[in-house]
Amino acid sequence: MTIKRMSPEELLALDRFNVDEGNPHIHVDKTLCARCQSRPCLVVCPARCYQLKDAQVAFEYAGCLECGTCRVLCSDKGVTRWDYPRATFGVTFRNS
Amino acid sequence: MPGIFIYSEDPRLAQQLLTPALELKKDLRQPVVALTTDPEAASILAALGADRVVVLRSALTSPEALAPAVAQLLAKEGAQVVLVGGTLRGKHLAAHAAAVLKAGLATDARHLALSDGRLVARRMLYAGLAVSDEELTLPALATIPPRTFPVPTQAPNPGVVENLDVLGDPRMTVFSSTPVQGEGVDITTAVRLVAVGRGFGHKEDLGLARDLAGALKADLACTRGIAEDEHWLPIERYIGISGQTVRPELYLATGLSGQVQHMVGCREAKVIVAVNKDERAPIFEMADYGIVGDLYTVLPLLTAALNKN
Amino acid sequence: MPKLLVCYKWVLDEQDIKIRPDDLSLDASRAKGKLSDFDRNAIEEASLIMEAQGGTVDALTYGLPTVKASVKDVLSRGPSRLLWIGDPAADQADAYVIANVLAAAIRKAGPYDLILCGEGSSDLFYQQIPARLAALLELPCVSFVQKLTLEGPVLTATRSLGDGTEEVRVTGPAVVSVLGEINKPRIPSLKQVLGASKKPSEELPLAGLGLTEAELEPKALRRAPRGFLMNRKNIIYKDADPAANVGKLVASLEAEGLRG
Amino acid sequence: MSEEDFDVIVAGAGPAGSACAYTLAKAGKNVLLLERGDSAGAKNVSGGRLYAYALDLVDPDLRGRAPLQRRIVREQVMLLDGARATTLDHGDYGDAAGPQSYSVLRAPLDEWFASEVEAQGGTLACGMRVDGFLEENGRIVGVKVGEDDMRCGTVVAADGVNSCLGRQAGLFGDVAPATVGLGVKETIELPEAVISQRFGVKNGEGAARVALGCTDGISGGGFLYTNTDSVSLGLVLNPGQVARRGRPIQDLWQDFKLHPALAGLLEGGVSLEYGAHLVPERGYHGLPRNLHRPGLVVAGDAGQFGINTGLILRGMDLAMVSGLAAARAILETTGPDAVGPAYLTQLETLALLPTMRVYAECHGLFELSRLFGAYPALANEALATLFSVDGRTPPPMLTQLWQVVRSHVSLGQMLSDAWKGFRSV
Repeated sequence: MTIKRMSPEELLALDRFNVDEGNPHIHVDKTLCARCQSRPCLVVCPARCYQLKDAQVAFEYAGCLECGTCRVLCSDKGVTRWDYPRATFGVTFRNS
Repeated sequence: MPGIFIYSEDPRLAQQLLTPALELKKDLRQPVVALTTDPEAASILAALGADRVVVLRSALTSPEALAPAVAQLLAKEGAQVVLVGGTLRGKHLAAHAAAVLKAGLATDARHLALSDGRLVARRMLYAGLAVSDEELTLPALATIPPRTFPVPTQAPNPGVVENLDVLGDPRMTVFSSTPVQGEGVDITTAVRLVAVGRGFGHKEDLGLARDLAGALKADLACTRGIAEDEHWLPIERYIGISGQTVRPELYLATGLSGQVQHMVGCREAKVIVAVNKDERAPIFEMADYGIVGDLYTVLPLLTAALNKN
Repeated sequence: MPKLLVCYKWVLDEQDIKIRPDDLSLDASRAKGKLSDFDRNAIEEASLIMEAQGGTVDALTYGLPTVKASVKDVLSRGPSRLLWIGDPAADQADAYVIANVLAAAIRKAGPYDLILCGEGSSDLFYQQIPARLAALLELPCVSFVQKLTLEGPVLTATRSLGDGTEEVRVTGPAVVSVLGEINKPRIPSLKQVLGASKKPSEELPLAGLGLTEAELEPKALRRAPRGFLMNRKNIIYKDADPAANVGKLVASLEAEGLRG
Repeated sequence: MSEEDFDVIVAGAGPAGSACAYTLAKAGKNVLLLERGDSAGAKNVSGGRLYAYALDLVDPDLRGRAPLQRRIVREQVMLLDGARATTLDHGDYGDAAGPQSYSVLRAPLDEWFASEVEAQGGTLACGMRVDGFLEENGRIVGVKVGEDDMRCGTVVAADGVNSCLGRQAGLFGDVAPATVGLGVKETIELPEAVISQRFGVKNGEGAARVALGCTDGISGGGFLYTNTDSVSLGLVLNPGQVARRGRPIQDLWQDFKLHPALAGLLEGGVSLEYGAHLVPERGYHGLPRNLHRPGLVVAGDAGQFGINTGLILRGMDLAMVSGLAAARAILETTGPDAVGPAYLTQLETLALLPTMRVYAECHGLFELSRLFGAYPALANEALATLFSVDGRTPPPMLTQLWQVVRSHVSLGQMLSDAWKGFRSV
């Protein structure tokens, strides 16, 4: 065991999540995202919740670390709603 | 008279219990006594090596109703080791008997041995995350999951069969029972399995998994959620800590994340394959091969590819 | 109006337990406590009965002295009173000892019309306490219940037993063990959490339960557990083109002799 | 007007919320502390250093009971470039009677602090997200949590840097990209004795390290704090520049983590957790114009109280002081309308705003892009040149150095940076 390069998935697998299935806390408007040129979300999201699939921005809230960076940086305001997850859901940090 | 006692309401499981019982007999040098309610099962158990078979004759024959009478009998006979078939009914009976005998009980024991006059039973903790050996002072009980041991071969000298009239506990009335709508499939013997989980949005979508199973000549299995919450598949197909345990050559898991409670039931499969859209789903850590992708896209492609040629 | 009791266990959260890869021993040093999964269902079921029919729900637990930390969580889920027994030796207790302690506490605090338990605990999953309790208290036990109706003293239940279901009836008092599918446990609301702090909770000292030394001596000694690690190939295909992934997987299956 | 359920409701059980609720509860107020995580600290990530004066200011008894990791006795600065590193190490090897700071982990720290609030008679409710406010005649008179309404005299919004509540109350708009840093962090487990040995400290004592030149030229830096039996290792980066650079933040992060100069410190470590958080770092000029309205005050990260001088990052201490200021304002005034102005006065009295004014221009340093690339590289190359001996006749030392400098920056750039840097501090 030692320190090694880890994929985003491996990094997130270190954390505990209680996903609020069917109840996303972030809403993304795909039509606005389709028009967006800069797409900062693809690189700034530390959980890589935003990924390019078929030239479209695909969003998955399950591994969200609730930092808010996507909302703050979103250039075309495709992030139409950003809440904290409902109480008791989302990430739980034990050692940070 | 002290002895090694076995009981299961499931005749097949009762026969399997003889294997560890006969093994323990070598160390303990006590007779193996089988308890049953079924005279037919009794003669088979006697032929397979039980030194004595006691046929319990009672108007009420469910393990729950028999539990007090069995407990009394075990106490009277001075049973030293009691092995009970690990069905839910069997666990109910075993726990009741353990309380009456003031004895320890290892539920879901997967390995048994005697050491320094104690019964050592291996069982899982933390939903399968770990295993631990428990040392039980005698008298001790254990429940054994189905198919943990094989049925022993015929013994040279069949044991004796005797009858005993007992009183069943009448306090709980069973006024209706619905057996699982069996399809005649025993997935525990399946060589290949396609397992489905909550990644399937609708019952109709399971057709994708059925098609794939067809192409692989596999049977369909599922998670607890699909069987017990959605009732999309019968409970006999549910793999997991309180469901079936399987050891197929191929276990293809799709639309399930790989919770340890499920994986406990399939982790002895020879090859595990995962199809899941979430790259960080724990199933990929437990898989030999995997595809990261939407099952609705991947499954039809995979079925088609397998059907080609 | 029914007087209900629900037994629960405060366990280490298995998600926080790590396996040390060098010797497969378990590292629970960073693990927090939680209410055992199926006990949430038992508490919910008892609370639903009380909310529909009136009466009271006592919650009872036996554990390490730290079990006191569970009081707020449990009471916010509905029970009207909480009784806890703290014992520094509780982490060594087996089902024999746990059942003896709970039965003694029930004799002291009871009688109850109905005693509910979860099917088994998330940590040891003994699945023994309900039937043991019933035997010790000389009550009927209805195990593995997925549906429950209480009308006066008459309890009607659907049991789910793996090979089928059955509908049963007993006249209380009785012990019932519930399955996870019996209900969906609530997420306590603010008012429920605030209400919890006004509800009574008290420690039942172990010494006051009249248990003999023998009754507190475990029959089963747990040797140090070892983690179960899967060793798999972990060959994951994640090409952007699904067809490419499928092609590679089919080739792998072929290589394993698992095709056709 | 219906009866109040509580004198004060505090949203968020971080350092600001708990400092506020603790002070109020200790003074006999009926206070409700709400936390959206399963336990206090469950949603929180920070680099991990607490300046102890803030805890002492709230109550001098607290420090002895707090789950502090190690007292920081060594301050280190690393300048990184490629595989090179230059490390500056400062320590006071005397009896260190000066101001103290400690490494902390938020889950244990915040959970402990919230339990101290309960011990003072405050009410803590975890697993509660405040969804909105109750308003009457333009005045905030309580909060909505799920289906439940809860009334009170004053609401303290200590709900973190994203402050959904402050925005909902109309006090300020969303966080501007230029005012925050994006922090990512891993907590890496190592045996206590190993950490003490590698960092040359006794058990109970620890090191804090900042690193420059590890950000691919992006404004920001790395940090490392030694905890009792883990280290907190992370990066804080300007998110806008990350976006423009186009390299995923995880890649930048993993590059830093795997820098050869850190390998010996981390060898054998096990990653325990990965977290990310926004950090208010614009300082005084980043403060929202409005921090209160009748019935509501905003404290902690929600009020954007943060200082980043490049060498030190302050957030938790300012959060505690602002929470204390809010509590004192509530205690010394009657009627909710007076609380807000009294809060601002307390922020002055408790030296929070004056401190932030002193560092107000510090953020200018972050506009010196060469600070994050060229200058760390220059320092490393200069030292490498001075230390390298190959047996040939070297050019005069000053000539050598001048060549190194000129290869990284022009004289004009240096003068301009020096002037900007001077103005910033």
